[in-house]
Parts: sequence; structure tokens; C-alpha cells
Amino acid sequence: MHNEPHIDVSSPDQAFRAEVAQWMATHLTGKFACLRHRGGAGDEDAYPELRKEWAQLLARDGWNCVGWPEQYGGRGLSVARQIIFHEEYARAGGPGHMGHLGETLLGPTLIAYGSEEQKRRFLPGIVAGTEYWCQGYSEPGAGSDLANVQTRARRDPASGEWIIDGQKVWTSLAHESQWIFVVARCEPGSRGHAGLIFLLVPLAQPGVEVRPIRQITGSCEFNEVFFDGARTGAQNVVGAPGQGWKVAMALLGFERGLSWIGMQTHFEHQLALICKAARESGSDRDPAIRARIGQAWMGLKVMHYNTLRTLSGGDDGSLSREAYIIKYYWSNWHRDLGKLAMDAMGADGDILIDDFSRTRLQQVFLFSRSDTIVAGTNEIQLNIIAERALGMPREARPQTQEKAAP
Amino acid sequence: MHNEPHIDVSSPDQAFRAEVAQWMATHLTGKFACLRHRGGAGDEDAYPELRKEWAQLLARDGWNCVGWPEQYGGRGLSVARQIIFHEEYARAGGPGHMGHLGETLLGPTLIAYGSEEQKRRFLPGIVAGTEYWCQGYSEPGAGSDLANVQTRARRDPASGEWIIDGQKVWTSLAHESQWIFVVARCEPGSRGHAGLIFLLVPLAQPGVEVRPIRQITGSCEFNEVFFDGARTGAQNVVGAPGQGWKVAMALLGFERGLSWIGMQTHFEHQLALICKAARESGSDRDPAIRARIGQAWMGLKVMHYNTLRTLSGGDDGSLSREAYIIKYYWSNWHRDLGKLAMDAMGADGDILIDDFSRTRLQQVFLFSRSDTIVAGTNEIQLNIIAERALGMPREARPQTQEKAAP
Amino acid sequence: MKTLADFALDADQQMIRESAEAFLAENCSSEAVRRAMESELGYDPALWRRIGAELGWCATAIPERHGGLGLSWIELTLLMERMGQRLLCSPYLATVCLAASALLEAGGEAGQARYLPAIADGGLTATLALADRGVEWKPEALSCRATARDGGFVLDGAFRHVPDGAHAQLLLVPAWLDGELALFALDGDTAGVRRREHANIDRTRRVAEIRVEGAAVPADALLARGPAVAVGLARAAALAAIALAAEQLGGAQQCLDLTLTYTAERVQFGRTVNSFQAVKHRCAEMMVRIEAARSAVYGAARVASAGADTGALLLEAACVKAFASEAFYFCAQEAIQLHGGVGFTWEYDPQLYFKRAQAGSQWLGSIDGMRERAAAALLDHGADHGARNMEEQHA
Amino acid sequence: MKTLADFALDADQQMIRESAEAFLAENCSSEAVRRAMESELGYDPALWRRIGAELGWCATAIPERHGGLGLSWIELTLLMERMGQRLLCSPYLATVCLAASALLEAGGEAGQARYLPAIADGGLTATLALADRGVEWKPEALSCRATARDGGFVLDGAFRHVPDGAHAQLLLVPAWLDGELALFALDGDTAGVRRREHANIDRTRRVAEIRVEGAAVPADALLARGPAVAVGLARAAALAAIALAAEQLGGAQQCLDLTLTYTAERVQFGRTVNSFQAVKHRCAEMMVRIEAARSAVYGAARVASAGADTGALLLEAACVKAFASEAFYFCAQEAIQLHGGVGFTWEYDPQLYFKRAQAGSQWLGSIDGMRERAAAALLDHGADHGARNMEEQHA
Repeated sequence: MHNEPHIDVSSPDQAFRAEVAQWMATHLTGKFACLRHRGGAGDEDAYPELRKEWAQLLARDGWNCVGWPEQYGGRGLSVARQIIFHEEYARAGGPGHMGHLGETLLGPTLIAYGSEEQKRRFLPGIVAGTEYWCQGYSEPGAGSDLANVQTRARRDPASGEWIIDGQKVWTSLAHESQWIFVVARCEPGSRGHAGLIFLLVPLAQPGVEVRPIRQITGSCEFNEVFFDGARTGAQNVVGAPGQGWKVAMALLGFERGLSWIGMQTHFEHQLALICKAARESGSDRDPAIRARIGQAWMGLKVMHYNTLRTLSGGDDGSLSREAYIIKYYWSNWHRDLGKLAMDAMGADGDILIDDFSRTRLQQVFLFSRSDTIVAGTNEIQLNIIAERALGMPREARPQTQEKAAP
Repeated sequence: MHNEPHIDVSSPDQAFRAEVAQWMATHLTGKFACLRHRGGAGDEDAYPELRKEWAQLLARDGWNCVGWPEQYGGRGLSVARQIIFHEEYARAGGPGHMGHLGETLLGPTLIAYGSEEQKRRFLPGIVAGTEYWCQGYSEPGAGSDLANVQTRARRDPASGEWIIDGQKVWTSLAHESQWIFVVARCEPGSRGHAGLIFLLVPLAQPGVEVRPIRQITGSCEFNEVFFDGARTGAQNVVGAPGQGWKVAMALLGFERGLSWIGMQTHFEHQLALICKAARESGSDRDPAIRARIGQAWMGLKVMHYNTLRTLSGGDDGSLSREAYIIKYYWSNWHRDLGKLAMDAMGADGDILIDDFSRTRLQQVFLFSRSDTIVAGTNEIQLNIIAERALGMPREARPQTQEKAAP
Repeated sequence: MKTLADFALDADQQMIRESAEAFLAENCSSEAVRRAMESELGYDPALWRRIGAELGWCATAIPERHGGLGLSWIELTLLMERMGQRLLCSPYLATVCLAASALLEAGGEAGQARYLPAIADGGLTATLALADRGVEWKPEALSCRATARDGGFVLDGAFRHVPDGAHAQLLLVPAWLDGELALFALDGDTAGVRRREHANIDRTRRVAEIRVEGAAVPADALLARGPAVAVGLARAAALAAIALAAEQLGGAQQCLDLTLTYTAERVQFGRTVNSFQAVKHRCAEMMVRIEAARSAVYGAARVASAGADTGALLLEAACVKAFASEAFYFCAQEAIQLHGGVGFTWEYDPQLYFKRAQAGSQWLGSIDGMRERAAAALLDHGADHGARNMEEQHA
Repeated sequence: MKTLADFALDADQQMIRESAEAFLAENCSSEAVRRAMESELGYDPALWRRIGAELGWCATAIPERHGGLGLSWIELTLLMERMGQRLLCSPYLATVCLAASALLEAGGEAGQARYLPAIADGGLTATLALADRGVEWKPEALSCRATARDGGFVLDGAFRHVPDGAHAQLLLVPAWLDGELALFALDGDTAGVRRREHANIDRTRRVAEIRVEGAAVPADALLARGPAVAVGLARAAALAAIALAAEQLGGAQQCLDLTLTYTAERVQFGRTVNSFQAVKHRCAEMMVRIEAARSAVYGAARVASAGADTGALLLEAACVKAFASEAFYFCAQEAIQLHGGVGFTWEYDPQLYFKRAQAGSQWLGSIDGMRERAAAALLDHGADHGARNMEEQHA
């Protein structure tokens, strides 16, 4: 982030920063140059094969999973160093990571809750950029209500395998992945948080069908995944059967943190594109657009500080207040940014031309609609803030609903 | 309203408009000149005695209660003529009407539901501007929950009189009135809408105490009224005992309509004062202030159209959609206007000087805080719109509340 | 009672509205809209013929002496509201609201007699070019020039955003002629006219770039010249903005209606989604904006139909366009949000409304521009009569 | 690990915050604030003495060589946040945040040595005049002039909004001297200085008009002159804005806390008010804005304490002031709204916060002005380094 605090960074960190920047400058070139700033949210299907190759190049030089312990193939970087890595990676235009679900969610979960066998089997593929993962949480009937999982898993008494039936939705990158982690109900008749199982399931099998969902953008960033007698081995349960909720929640806990740093650098890039578009359209002289650009920049700065505050562990070491707001804050900021981008382009905003700096902004406008919906809608986020951070009463779940007279 | 539709008003209406304007120009002068634009919401305690005298002057020439039937002392004006009257009255700066609760609420209610004796006894004093009324609806424990009335009325078996005990709050002008209309619970143990009574109660008696409530403005526009064995005669029940809810709701139904016309003309005056203040402070060159002034003006225009739409009876004769929004719309518009006024004055907004055009705006800023609270808070208004206009489910009244973990 | 009756609809107006609603419910389903969006022309020509020849919608506000029905902007906006509700893809805005208005306000008697009957019966599509860039009428943003030659004229200029510009049969083009403004009528296939339709986000309304490069036109292509052209086109743009606002209103209402239906069926946490107070209040906010915009549209349509002077008409257009654009965008955004996960899929309709809401918000004046127009009338020296009146009355 | 540790508070900082909180809880109740508001002086001099002499708050960010504690803006903003929470009426903003900063940034070594020790120990109140009108530092909005005479200077000018201007013992006054800016130090009771306190809406902070009419001052009243004065005062105003933002943050948090308490107790429709989702979401929105503002304050305090260059410091002040002003006003407004009928009574406290929120939103830069400051850095030619960097990196 520009204007970052003039903090007295010790020279080893400075040297590390230079090392990352240098590596990026050397490698994000040639055939990889077209990947600069690509593959972020809403652009996830850009150059998938080339991005996998890029991931393998990163892996070769030890730049995947830099925060993982060395014993699992990571670099064991401190949080401060990880921030530096993500900042420099994003500053150089490093593309969105095809393997981010494996690196940021499943890997840490396996390190914390997986068996030794699971760690041996799965962590190396994530680190190497050779095996990709997608997430099987949401279901069509459940939306934001994760405890309402309907997908069933039953044990085949003969083979000991788990057999899965049901449907997951909003799985990004399912068509580019080999594995999916699935939360399913393994105790028939159970409700809510009880009776769930956390399973690792191979996608390449007859019982699994991946169907793309066409989005507002016209492209298909998300999929539905149908399980019809899909199977996975007994060794692919993480934690104990029936205890899946605990594992699933722990995984979500890994969602916050360092990935925001990279995300914000992408946002910064988008804001720079807006400034460019405003100059081209002349709206950089329009006071209302100027005010919104100024506000967006300030919002981004605050988001950055908020992240540093969270990464610092908060004021008192407990789950911090600022961590509660971040999803709501960034998603609404980004949605507003998309609108600002369009308004800054004026009538040209509607017109598609072959200029990635323009189409990127149009993509942001459309795709950011999902930001305030996926991973907890605005409404759910505000409930969480009110109930968990402010201690206000939980929403009632009435047994029967009173119907208003029309 | 400026820029009003170029409607082909028939010449008798034009002549009537001129007559009102001429009367105002002739009479709102001399000792009454200081009343121009005074006595509106938030300024209700301005010159009370002089405004009563003014009301009696209006009465002398037949300009009170112009919409009432002639048999009750009114002029029997059509709605169109009433609009003209209110427009011209307000355009001339006609002061807020001390008797507006009698004229717009209690009078019409008595005409619809009162006994012949009640009409004979009470309507003439309202028309003449000699007897003033205040409203006893809200209670300290009830707020927006009118069905939760706790004030009790019991019948004295000896005299047949009703004896009232309890407390009302947010009664404006109680200290300037002779009578209060009160909703009380007359059937012990009844709940909600049932068992209520609508009583007319004289204020000048030992069992009634009026205590002013000091507001954010520092002045006391509202009062609390305490009833401790207060009495009123059996002839002062409107409708039947136990049926008070019906009368109380009918009275609130009279609240909407023509009074908005005059209110909007006051708002227009306030907006003009803001333009003047902006020119004086130089903020008329500030694009953000300009945008807000433009927006405020457009909002006022829309409010005016919305009122005309409502007065036209809506699209299809039923309670119209636009009528549902008007309280929410005007109160929030007005609250925003108060903020705009302060921002347009800049740092001077905080400074009190002896200039009514400035202090009026400061008053609007502070007093408009009550607009979104009294007569149904924003939250209640949105519930009403959602439930009654859109047919969405009613809010649950859970028997027990679940307490969130802190 | 005219003052009041004016805001109620008479029986004919109610019939127009209801029959339009019924016709579009049958003929303009989501599937039909999506087919039209994907077609090359961008609309269904068979449906357009029925609208013109059978239903007479194009004739609504065209005077009877030019083959129209002689009705007013009140009836026209009722129709536009219904078209907006169903996202009708058609050249109605370009042909009827823009081009026919331009002919009536700035086209001169001869031009009116020549083109309006064909527009009225649906036999001629037309459009109006307004500026080099953007879709607002600002003479200072016009660089197209006309030169007299060989008894006719030669035109040179470019217009980046012309609604339905690629297929309209008649192009109305303003140009500078000897230092004054003039309005020309061109056949779409005139030599020297290059039209290129843009790929765009809102596929329910097509936009084209038109380049006029040495296009030779006969003498009678010049419909009018002089100061009246600037005023007339300003009026035409204002009238079109009022009509577009009505269309936006219809779209906003449909976003709310879709949301009410969806949230009444969708169950989360053991309750229908519409029982959550947050959802109820959001829907109530949508209704507040919709009804405010509706009042604005009703009022503006009445001002337009009463033949208001230009200053008043422009302020009216500013007000209604700002309110309707804002209401439509808000309602489309909330429709997506309250549909949850399916809200941003291609399959569900909110995205179609959302894209049209954004595109339309720029047309014929942005919200910011409209606010500034009102502010200028209130605050600036030499401010327009209406707004200044306010202060004089209250000074 | 400094990057991160910087955002956590160390043990000393936590102690400062907690002891300030405890002290003010005991000594700055609502009743105490109301008494101070109604007093002529506008604050409680006994409490002020304790703050200065006993607690050392005035000494916080003053260097040790001038009798201060040599701490940073991090500690100072922690204190201001607590003062804001309790609406402390005191000359702290004027004396410590504005005047001491002006001395440190623009006052020269002699001026610092002369005045800072007395400020540090609470023995001297002071203020800084910034402009003819408003409370922002804009050299172009300054008309005060100094003329050399009799070995000293004579000053003429007027300042309409000077915080605590009527009672401050030391007045720091910028003036034009021979075409360049200069900073003067005046005793409050200098002949020719006329001070008149305004009646104002926010009685928790007093403002005075100061007229300097032929006021003769000795030679050593001139603390500094030349280009460094403009820069120094800009820095002082930015530092004061960061401190004021911290105060606003404390006020915003208290508005939320009062609301949480009230709505947990108040029952309507058979439920505590805090169980309504609309109320919950409003409180959550308050928290979102508060925590965003808190992050902004923490970040800005760290930038300030690291001695950032002027461009960066001004952008930091813009960001934090805009966020804190907006958060405070929003939270105060919502506190009134969610308190319902009692929310707008004199008796309950939300109105006090509300009035301070509005007054403070204008001080040291309005929200609109701060947004424009950021926009100019991003968009305009010759834009400041920080913002322009962004684009260079991503071009």
C-alpha cells in the first residue's frame, strides 16, 4: 500500500522484500507476462493451464505455501514476512493462485486436524501445484445456512468406503480441480451442527458430475457439483465422523488473514484503473466522481490498516472486533468500487471494447455483486456482528409464521 | 410549490386563490407581522398568545376549519379549494396553527363519531379559536406500541364520571390547551386493542399535572401529562367504552392529507433559507453542497406530487401505495435537510447569532431529530409498509427470548 | 377539480395501462426477452410490428393530423412503464420518444408531415444523434458540421452513442451550419454514413457508433435551422428522459415484485426469508423509492402534457430522471442481493434489470448532472424562473 | 516484527488507556459534563489542573527536553479517544493538540523552550488561530498582517473561530509579514486583542472570535517566519485533526454503548428492542463504522509518530478525519433514533454527542474537503507522491 506507515523495518526484512520483488521481476515475464493482474475474483477462469504452470514455477523456487511449516514443505515464514511476500507478489501483478483453496484452507486444516497419512498424501500436491482442490460447503436449499446440510454420506459396510449423495453449489474452480472437500450428513435424522462429516472426495469418478453455473458476467466462475453414489475411502475422513462441523468451522477460520493483503493490492490496481478511465472520459473533473474516488482510496487505506490490526492480534489477544467487520467492509467497498468504475466511464461503461483495463472494470462491476452474497451475505454478516461481537439476542426461529393480512 | 404543473385551473379557483392571498396580505401585518413563518414544528412555543389572537382573527373571517361542513361552522370547501387555501396561507408565511390538533384531528373525529351533544359542545370552540386541544396517546412505557396503553379509566358508580390514572407523554401544546383527548384502558385485565376508551378530559383540574419535557433544542415543545384521579363526565366518552381503539385509529386516519400541503410550504421556506445561508457562507460554490441542495429540491417536488397523488385518491380508490410512504419520506427528507442546513453554514453552523433565518435552520437541524421518531419511528413505518402495503409476514412476538452468548 | 383529478387516471388511461400489461405479460416473457437479446437485430420484428400496426403504441402522443392518436405524455409514460416492467427490447425509445419528439419539437411542419405518419403506424424506425460522446443534448458537445454543396449539404461528424443507431431507418442528426445549429434527416443507408453496433453489457438496448463522413444529402434533408433547434432538441431530450424514467420505474417495480415472490418462497434458518425484518425493511425501502419515483413520473408526465415552458420542462426531466435512475439501480441491486446465490446467475432475471439500470442511469443525464441542473436553477445568478421564485416568495 | 507489533498496544500504552478510562469514569460523569457546559469558563478548572499536574496528559507528546514525557501521537490519541468517550470539556485540543503542535512544528527552538514546559505541566492554556473564518489551515484564507514598529510588531486581523479562544492564556497567531508568513505568540490580555466567546450549539467546546486591532507585541513575539511556517502549521493542523478524530472515535463508541444498554432494557411489542433485526443491524453498522474509524486512527497515529513527510501526513489526516467525523455523526444520529422518544430529550446524553459530532465534523477539514484532498492527490497533475505511486506501480 502506498503511504504505508514509515515503519522502521529491520534490514533482513528489507532484503527479503527485495528478494521477492526480484524473483517476480525475473519470472513474471515471457509467456507468463500475460498473467499480470489476472485470475483474481471474477476472473478466475483466466488462463487456467498457464496459471497451473506458474504455480509449479513458484513451487520450484519455494514460493508456494510460504507460511506453512517447513516440515510440510513450506517456508515457515513469520507473519511479517508473509505480509511482505503477499505485498510484493501482488504489487508485481502476480496472478490469482489456482491453488488458493488448497493452500489457504484445506492445507492448514489438514495440518491441524488431519491424520499423518492424510498429510503425507495431500500436502505435497498442494505445495507442488500439481493437485487442486475445491470447496463443497454450500447447498442449493441452504444458502447462508451452513448447518442445514442435506448432502448424505453413508458407510458401505462391505468396503468401508463412504458413499455420498447430494448436491453442492457455488464451488469455484471445480472443473479445474482433482479433489473436493465436502461437508455431509453422516447420521440420518441428525439436525444442525450434529451428525456431520468432513470428507475428501476425488472428483474424477462416475458418481460426481460438475455442471458450470453461468453468472451475471456471462462466464462460469462457479459450478454445481452433483454426488450420486460417489465414493471415497475411509482414510479420507478428516476428524471423526459426526464431528465434521468442528473441522468445517476451523477451516473457515483460516479464511481470514493474509489473503486480504493480496486482495487489497488487487483492489488498489483496480482503483488505479478507475483513475485512468476517469482521465480518459474526463470524469476526473467531475466533483462527484472525484469525491467517490477520494473516498474509495481512503476506504482502501482503512481496510489495509484494519488488516494490519487484525494480523497484530488485536488489542488484547482475543478474537478482535476489527476481524468481525472485515468481510462486510471489503465486500461492500468492492461492490461500490464496481459502481464507481462504471460511473467514471459514463456512457462508455456499457460498451465492450478490447481493452483489458476497461473490461476488467466492467468485470469488477458485475462480479462484485457476488461479494456481498457468497461466504455469508451482508445480512448474515450483520447478524454475526450484532450477535457475536455485540452480544445482542439471536434471531428467533419461530415454529410457525404468522401470515400478514394482504 | 414553484414549478407546479401548468394545470388549467378554472377561473373560480383562481379568484379564490387571489382572495386568500389578499386576505393574508392584508391581515398578516402590524402586530401579527412577527408571526410570519413562525410556530411550525420545532417552533411551536413561539408567541402562543399572539397566535391564539391570530386564530380568532382567522375565525372572524371564516378561515378556520375551512374543510369542515358548514353545519359545523366550517366553509365546506372542496379538497381542491382546501389545497389552494393551505398553499396560499403557507406561501404568505402564515404561522403554525395553535389549534391544529382540534381542527385536523379531534374535530373530524367528533364529526364522524361524536354524539350530537359533543358536537354542539366542542366544535364551536375549535372553530372560534377559543378552545385548544392536545393529544393523549403515547405513554412512557409504550413508545411506538399504541396498543400497550396502561393509563386506566374506571367509572365512579356514584357520579357516573370516569376517573383516570396514568401518564401520557409527548403531548405537544398541553400547557396551552384546555382539553386533552385520552386513550385509556377501561376494562381491567384487557390487552392490546380491546377494552380501551376514548375520553375527552379537561386539563384544568387537580387530578391533572402537566410537566414540560426539555428537548434537544433546550426548549420544551412536548410535555408529560400525569393523571391522578382526574375526572371527566360520562358525556365525554367518544364512541362506546371498550371501543376506544376504533375511534383512536380513525382519528389517526385524519392525520394525513391536507396538512402536508402547508408543511411542504414550510419546508420550501426552509430550503430557501438554506440557499441564502449557502450564498452567505460561500458554500453555494461547493459541488457537494450544490448536489445536496439540488437533491433536496427535487425531493420536495416529489413529496408535493406524492401528496397530490394521495389527495387524488390514488390509482384505484383503495388506500393508496403512495400514502404509505409519506410519513417515512417526509421525515427523513426533513432530517436530511437539517443536516444540509448545518453543513451549508460550515463552521458558522455551530454559532448562535441573533438572526432568525439562521436560528430557524439550527432549530430545524435539532428538532427534525424527532421527525423520524414521533408518530411512528422509522422502524415502525418500514414495518407498516412491509406488512400492510407489501403483505410480508408480521414481526413475531416471541414468548421468550433467546439470549446470545456474549 | 382539475388540479386533483389530474393525478388520478381516467378510465381510458387505466384501460391503456391494463391492456399493455396483459399484452406484454403474454408476449414479452423472460424467454422472449432473452431471445431478442441474442438476436442480431436486438428485438423481435414481429412483436414490434404488432406494437406499431395493431396496438398503436407508436401513435400515442403524435398529433392526429400526423396520423397519431393525439394523446399525451401521460399515456405514453404509462406504456413505457409497462415496457420497462417486462424489459421489452424494441426501438420505441429511439423512434418514438427521441426521434418523434425531435420532429415535433424541432423538425418543422414539413419534416413532421413527411415522417410522423410512418412512425405513428410503426412502419418507420428512427433515432436521434445527440452528441459526439454520451447521450445528452449539449450543443457545446456537438462537432458535426454541414456544408452547403450542389444544392444540398454534405455532413461530417461522429456520434459514439446512438440508441438503435445501427438499424434505425431514419437518422436525425444535428449539425453546425454556418455557425448555427441545424437538424437534418438522413436515410440510414445514405452513402458516407457508417454505422457500427457496439457490443455492450445491456443487451436489451442496442447502441451504435455512427460516423458521417462526407455524406451528401438533398436540400430537403435540412428540417430546421436557427436557435429554435437547440431549444427544440433540449425539449425532445427532456421528454425522452421523462419517458425513460417511466421505463425505469417499471423496471424498479418488477425488481421488487420478483424479490417479494422469491423471498416468500425461499426458506432459510427455518423461516421464509421474507419474515426477516432486515429483508422486510429492504423491500419497504424499495417501495419507498419506487413510489417516490412514480409520483415524480406522474407529475412530470402531467407537466409535459400541459406543454410547460422549456425551463420548467428541463427541471422536471432532471427531477424524474434522477429519481427513477436511482430507484431502478437500488431496486435491481437489492433484487440481486435478496435473491442470494441465484441473484447473480445468468438464469435468473435480476441481472438483466441490473444491467439496464446501470446503462440507463447514464442516458439523457446522469444523476449527478441532474442534481447540478436543479442546483444551478436554485443558486446561480440568472437562475431559472421556477426555482428563483421560491426564494423571492420567502425572502 | 515491528510492522505488526506497531498495531498492537504495548503494556505501557494499555496502561495509559485503562487508567485514563478509569479516571474519566470517575471524574467526568454526565452530570460533571453538564455542569462544565453551564459554567462560564466552559470546563472544570480543578479537573484540568489534575489532568495537567497530576496525570501528565498535557506532557504526553512533548519532548523530554521541553519538560514533556516524550511519548508519541499513539499515546496522545489513546487519551483523546477516552476524553471523547466521556465528552470531557477541556482546553486540551486547543492547548495540546493545536498550540503545542504548532510550537513544535513551526514555533522555533526559542518559542518551544519558552512555552512548552508550561504547557506540559498544565500551567499554561493556549490556542492557535488558523483562518479568518472556519477552522482549517489555508494560508490563502488568512488576512492578518504584521508590521514592524518600534523594534516590535503591530498586528491587525480577525479570526472568527478560535477554539477556547476567549480564555486561553497564550494565543498563537499567524500573520503576513513583508509578504511572508510569520507566527506570533501573544498574551491573551495584550492590549488591542478583543476576544468574544460565541454562544454555540455544542457547549462542550467553546469557540471565540478574536480581533487583533493594532496590537503591539515585542520583537520576541515573532517565533518564526518564512516558508517553514506554512508547512509547520499544515503539519500541526494535520496532527490536531488526527487527535480530534481519535476524540470523535471515542464519542462514536460511547453512542453505540449507550444504545446497546438502552435497547437491551427497553421492551416494545413484548420484546426487548435489541431483539429486532433492524435494531441489531443498525448497531452492527455502527460498529462497522467505528472499527473502520478505529483502524484509521491507529494507522494515522502510527504514521504521525513515525514523523511522516508532510504530504503523507496530510493525506493521513484527511482519511482519518473523514472516517471519524462520519462515524461519529452516524452513531450519534442512530443513538438518538434508537433511543426513541427519549433520544431527543435534554435529559439523555445522545443529544450532547450529536451536537459535538456536528460541530467537530467541520473542524480542521470537512468530510467533503478531505475527500477532495485525497482525490487531488490521486487525479491531479503533480499529484502527491504517495497517491501517484499507486498508479505508477499499476500503469
